[in-house]
Amino acid sequence: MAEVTYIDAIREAQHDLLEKDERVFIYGQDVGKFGGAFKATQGLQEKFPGRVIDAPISEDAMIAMAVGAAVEGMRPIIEMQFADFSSVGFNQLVNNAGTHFYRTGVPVPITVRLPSGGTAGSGPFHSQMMEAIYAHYPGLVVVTPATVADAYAMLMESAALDDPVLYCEHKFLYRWLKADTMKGDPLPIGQARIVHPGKHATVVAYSAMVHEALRAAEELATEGWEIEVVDLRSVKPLDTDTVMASVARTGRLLAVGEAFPWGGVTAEVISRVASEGFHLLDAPPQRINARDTPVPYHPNLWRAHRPTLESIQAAIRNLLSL
Amino acid sequence: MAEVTYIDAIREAQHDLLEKDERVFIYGQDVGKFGGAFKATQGLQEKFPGRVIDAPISEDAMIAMAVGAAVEGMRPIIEMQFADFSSVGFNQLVNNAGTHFYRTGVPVPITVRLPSGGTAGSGPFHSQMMEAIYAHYPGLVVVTPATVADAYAMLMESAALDDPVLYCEHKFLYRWLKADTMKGDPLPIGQARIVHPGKHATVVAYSAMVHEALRAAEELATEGWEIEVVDLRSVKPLDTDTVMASVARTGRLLAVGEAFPWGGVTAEVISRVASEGFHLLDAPPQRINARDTPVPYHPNLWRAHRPTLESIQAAIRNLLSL
Amino acid sequence: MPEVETQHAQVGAAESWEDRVRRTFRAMVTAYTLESKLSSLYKAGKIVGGVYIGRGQEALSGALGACLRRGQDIFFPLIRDQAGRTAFGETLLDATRTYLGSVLGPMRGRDGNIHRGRPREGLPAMISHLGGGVATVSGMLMARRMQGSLGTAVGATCAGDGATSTGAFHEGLNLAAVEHLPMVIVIANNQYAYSTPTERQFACRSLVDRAVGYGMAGHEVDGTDMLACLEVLGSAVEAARAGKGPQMVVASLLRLSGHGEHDDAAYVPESVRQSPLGRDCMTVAETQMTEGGFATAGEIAAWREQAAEDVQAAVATAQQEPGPDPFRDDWNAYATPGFREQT
Amino acid sequence: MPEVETQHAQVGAAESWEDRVRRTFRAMVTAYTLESKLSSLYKAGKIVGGVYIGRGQEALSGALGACLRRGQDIFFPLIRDQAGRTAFGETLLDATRTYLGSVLGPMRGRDGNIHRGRPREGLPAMISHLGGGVATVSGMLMARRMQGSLGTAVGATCAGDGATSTGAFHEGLNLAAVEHLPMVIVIANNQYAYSTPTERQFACRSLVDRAVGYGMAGHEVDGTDMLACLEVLGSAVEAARAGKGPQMVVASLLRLSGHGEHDDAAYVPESVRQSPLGRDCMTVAETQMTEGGFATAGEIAAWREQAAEDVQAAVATAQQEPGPDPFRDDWNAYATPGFREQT
Ligand SMILES: Cc1ncc(C[n+]2csc(CCOP(=O)(O)OP(=O)(O)O)c2C)c(N)n1
Ligand SMILES: Cc1ncc(C[n+]2csc(CCOP(=O)(O)OP(=O)(O)O)c2C)c(N)n1
Ligand SMILES: [Mg+2]
Ligand SMILES: [Mg+2]
Repeated sequence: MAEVTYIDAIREAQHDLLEKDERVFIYGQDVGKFGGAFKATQGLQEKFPGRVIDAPISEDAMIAMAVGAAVEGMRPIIEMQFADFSSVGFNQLVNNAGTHFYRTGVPVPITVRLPSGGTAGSGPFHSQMMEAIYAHYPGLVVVTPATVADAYAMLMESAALDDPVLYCEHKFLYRWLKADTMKGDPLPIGQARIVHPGKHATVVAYSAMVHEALRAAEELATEGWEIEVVDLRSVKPLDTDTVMASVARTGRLLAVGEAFPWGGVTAEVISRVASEGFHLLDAPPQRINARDTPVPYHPNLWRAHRPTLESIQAAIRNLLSL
Repeated sequence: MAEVTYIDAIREAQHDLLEKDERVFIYGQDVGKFGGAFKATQGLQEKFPGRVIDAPISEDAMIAMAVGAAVEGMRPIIEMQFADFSSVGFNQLVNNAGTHFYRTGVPVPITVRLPSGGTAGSGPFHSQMMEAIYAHYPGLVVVTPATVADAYAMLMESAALDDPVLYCEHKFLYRWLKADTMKGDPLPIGQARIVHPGKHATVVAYSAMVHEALRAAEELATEGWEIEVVDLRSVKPLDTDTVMASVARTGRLLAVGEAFPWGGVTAEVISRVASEGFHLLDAPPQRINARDTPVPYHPNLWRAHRPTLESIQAAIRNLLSL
Repeated sequence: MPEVETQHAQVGAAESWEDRVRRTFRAMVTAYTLESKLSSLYKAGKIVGGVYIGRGQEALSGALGACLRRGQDIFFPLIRDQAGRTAFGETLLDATRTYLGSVLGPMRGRDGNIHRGRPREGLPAMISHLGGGVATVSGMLMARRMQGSLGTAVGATCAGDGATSTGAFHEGLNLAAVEHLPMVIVIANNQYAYSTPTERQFACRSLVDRAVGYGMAGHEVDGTDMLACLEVLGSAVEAARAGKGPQMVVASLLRLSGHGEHDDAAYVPESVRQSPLGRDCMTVAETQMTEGGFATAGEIAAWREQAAEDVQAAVATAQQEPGPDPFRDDWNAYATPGFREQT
Repeated sequence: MPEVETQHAQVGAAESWEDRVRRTFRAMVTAYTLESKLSSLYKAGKIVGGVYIGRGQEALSGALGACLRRGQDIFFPLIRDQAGRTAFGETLLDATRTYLGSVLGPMRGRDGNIHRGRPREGLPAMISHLGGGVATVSGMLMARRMQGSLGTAVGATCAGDGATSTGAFHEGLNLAAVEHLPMVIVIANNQYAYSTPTERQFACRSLVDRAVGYGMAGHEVDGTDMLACLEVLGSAVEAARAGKGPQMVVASLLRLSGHGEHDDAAYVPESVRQSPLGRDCMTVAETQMTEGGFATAGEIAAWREQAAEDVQAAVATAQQEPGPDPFRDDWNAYATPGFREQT
């Protein structure tokens, strides 16, 4: 069986959406003939003429345009060239797309693809994780697929939802992550998945960190530790129930995120578990994030900036000792 | 003795800064002859010609301009007409100002004033609390003065810091909050203050919510409950030590914020206490935030959207019962 | 109350010049009457938040609304476009209900004042952040073009002199031009953005000089002159309809009120008020109506009376209606079932 | 290694036309040499992230840098401005250290490639988000004006055709115009933004048509012609120096490389490559040097050799230097002591 990568799944989902739903179109810089900076739209303009459209370098207008198109019944998929550049579309995302349904009763089903996260050498402006920023605002859905199958299924579902979705795809996974098929057994957006069962501690992760957490769990398994790894899949809505049920089994929680440490997904996860599942905890819930500096360029620094197999493992060991 | 309001203190601090430090200038829409939408710069242009400058409606350029001016040794104070409009200056704030010192070693001492928070009838785009958004990013200082004296002292200190500061001033407090003097006994930015001592529970609040928390504490005092209220004062850096010391005394924690519920200050506070002070807690830490919708226009909805005396009181009672 | 008489153009129905002039003027009168009432209500503490009126801009805005066809065209109004809204066919009730916070209004008390619309009926609801309207309308038009339903529809949107400084406005104009969309972008240069005079806002001779830089046609008009506005906007709308791409229209006039009703606009010097920019378009239009034989003084008086009655009725209705009830509001920002935060 | 020979203009020192032409050409040669080397290093896997070069834009960029005076003027370069950096006086070591991640470079391994500068020496370090440079330089100039130290300093910044679509660029141009700042804004219309051709980026005849809309002077130049660039940029810089406000210069040329060295630019049609836009400014300049009597073929060959030596030395030095050590880095984004998060 042929291997498919995470980016293949993203491309394929867009292909299938264009094929199945005539309301879908794609808008973004260089998405047309060129097929996008990461080739996520390769070949699509040729196959679906007029529906894969090159945008000027105008992120604010791109989002506003998508909101307008959605009002008129379309389901735009907007590609940001890098998640980092959505900062200039931030206002339209949080204040126009995010408020539209609540204010007017008219939903705006737009999907904004955010190529997120670091790869060595990408530096401060091509490496950011922006999920926490968007999840803070009402009205936005924020998903963070970690597997090839989720990359496919969650993009399909994102475009089908009536709400604006920030689809945070991790650049590190694009070509590194491979699977036999992109058709997994899908869960709906809003449900987390236990990707590694265990009973000694729960590690909650999302996006690329799921794989680091899994590796840590596997290594610790050789020492007899059974670590349960939960892949959040979407950070808003956040599936508190699955996390809580896991902590109920393990009594210990580590939340792992690749974003900056102040606030964000790990704070939200710990805060929920501490508030609503305090009695389930046998030890202080822990978290590990990237460092509180811009994402550094040099691979030496970059590797030490984000959580790694080693630092996650150390954090789990510490958690088990508490 | 004449009464001074919170907005008086903000105006006075700007006056004193202009007077004492020739590197300070003010830039913002309508800040000149008009004195600003909230009169925070009234009379300053006349007194300090050439140093209080009207800006075009270009928030992105206003922040970039400030970064440039700071590189050249100035200490700009930028007034956003409303915090909400900083969303269009977001990119320059987080990606230029926030990264500048780390990347280049050159500090950019800029102070950005964000008239924040709700008043009845202000609606979704003139009511936002944006502290969590900025605190998430490295390199930015985020302060949230709750008293007249802090409004003065923290603005003075903000302008003196070498880092970019988001000075979140609460519009509800502008004319409502009065004091005999604006010269209090100042604490440095980064230190929280215990504004009401107690032993049964700790309520951590900031900005306008400090006053709601205080009223709740005072009402509960009539029933014999001694509630300790901590005013964070700055949310980044966040004074974990003071919060932890308080929780060590009370064993119970409620974090109160006026921002949207996902993430944010309350999540960060609870997360830190749960991680580092788990053993201090006698009950699950609780939090209360605004609701997860845009800030509604109608006073009926607005009052039910944010935490109030009543909902905070109820949350404290609940906490005491856990 | 009886539904207010429809004042907007019918799709398909040809309209004579005289009819359009009359319709514009009546919309101006209605808007003027409504806004005077809203201002009083605000000053009496009956409206919270703020009231933003279009005094001095009734001719420009009304003429634009009158050139558009409800049910086909798109109108993205800004804060001084009551006359345009009325001419486009927005009901007075939509306005009064939104200002007074009626739960029965289009915004259900969730948003207020000029932040209202009916997006699915070609009338998007603005957010406060200036400049984004152009791109939003562009998206609406592009959607229709993809759907094959664009026909001869036109999208129109307004901006003030101040809004032209926003990055959003620039990006939108450029996008509209690149897509060659049937749009009319009206810039009301009313000399001030809040208190800020134009010389602190831009340095070009006229904002119309920006049109060439986007590759779009530019038009200038005296915004105090109703007939001139109708002519210039009429031909701009027709040019857009005819496939000539986005049209920029820059009108000169003066805001004859404060920025909002809380503001006395003391910063506007007497010399500016007395200049030709300060002419009241309502007076100019009234003269044009009678001298041009579009209406007699008697007809105008009757229209005024009708407007007063309609406004009175719309205010009374909205005032009797309930505001939103926080216990019944679903507090749900999500269209997808089950996505609401349980807070 | 010996410090590279200074190639920039001295403040105050009058420079002959011939000297400036020679200095420009030498900077072009140096930049060309450096960038060829960087490209090889990237392809050999010795540079991570990416390499972005200015092939085809050496004349434009070099001419701009040569018209500025280090120690007085401000130069905010963009991604294709190696020649301008060199002409302005940035050392080769700053470039190689940043690309190779040396901890001794100006960015200390924290940022890379073209994201480098020495802000306090008039050379700000770009962020990736396009368009913000104009406003940043405006702030620098306004600061000096307030400090009374502006003198005859000029600020220059560059943008590509694509960057002109950003809201940030618009806001910056407008701000600079309102403040009447001594600025030169150079737009390198190299026909593509990454893969996007200009017809998907703007709809005006020429981007210079935007100047009038900001109330600034506009200039056009053939960006493949070094002498023309020097003339047009020279007079733009002088006009800005003389207090005539911001000057926009639009150059036409073609990017003679991929967007980055990972990109083969297969989307550029042969017809465009063969058009006058596709002329190689290096070849044109060499002819101009010899035919205009600015240099002999021998001198040029010597300069090339010198450039090769200098580049080799700068690369070798940077390669021998340590990268940043995560255990020694202070991981501190705050200048204020004690504000670092303890994570
Ligand atoms: C991005 C942004 N910044 C600031 C504001 C605050 N604001 C509201 S209206 C206004 C002035 C608008 O002036 P103009 O565009 O000329 O319109 P006018 O009020 O004159 O009709 C300002 C600054 C805003 N709404 N949006
Ligand atoms: C706001 C923003 N959006 C997207 C990008 C990604 N990006 C980097 S360079 C580039 C193309 C720039 O084209 P142009 O301005 O013409 O410069 P050129 O590369 O042709 O020199 C794009 C889209 C960016 N840097 N900033
Ligand atoms: Mg105006
Ligand atoms: Mg280009």
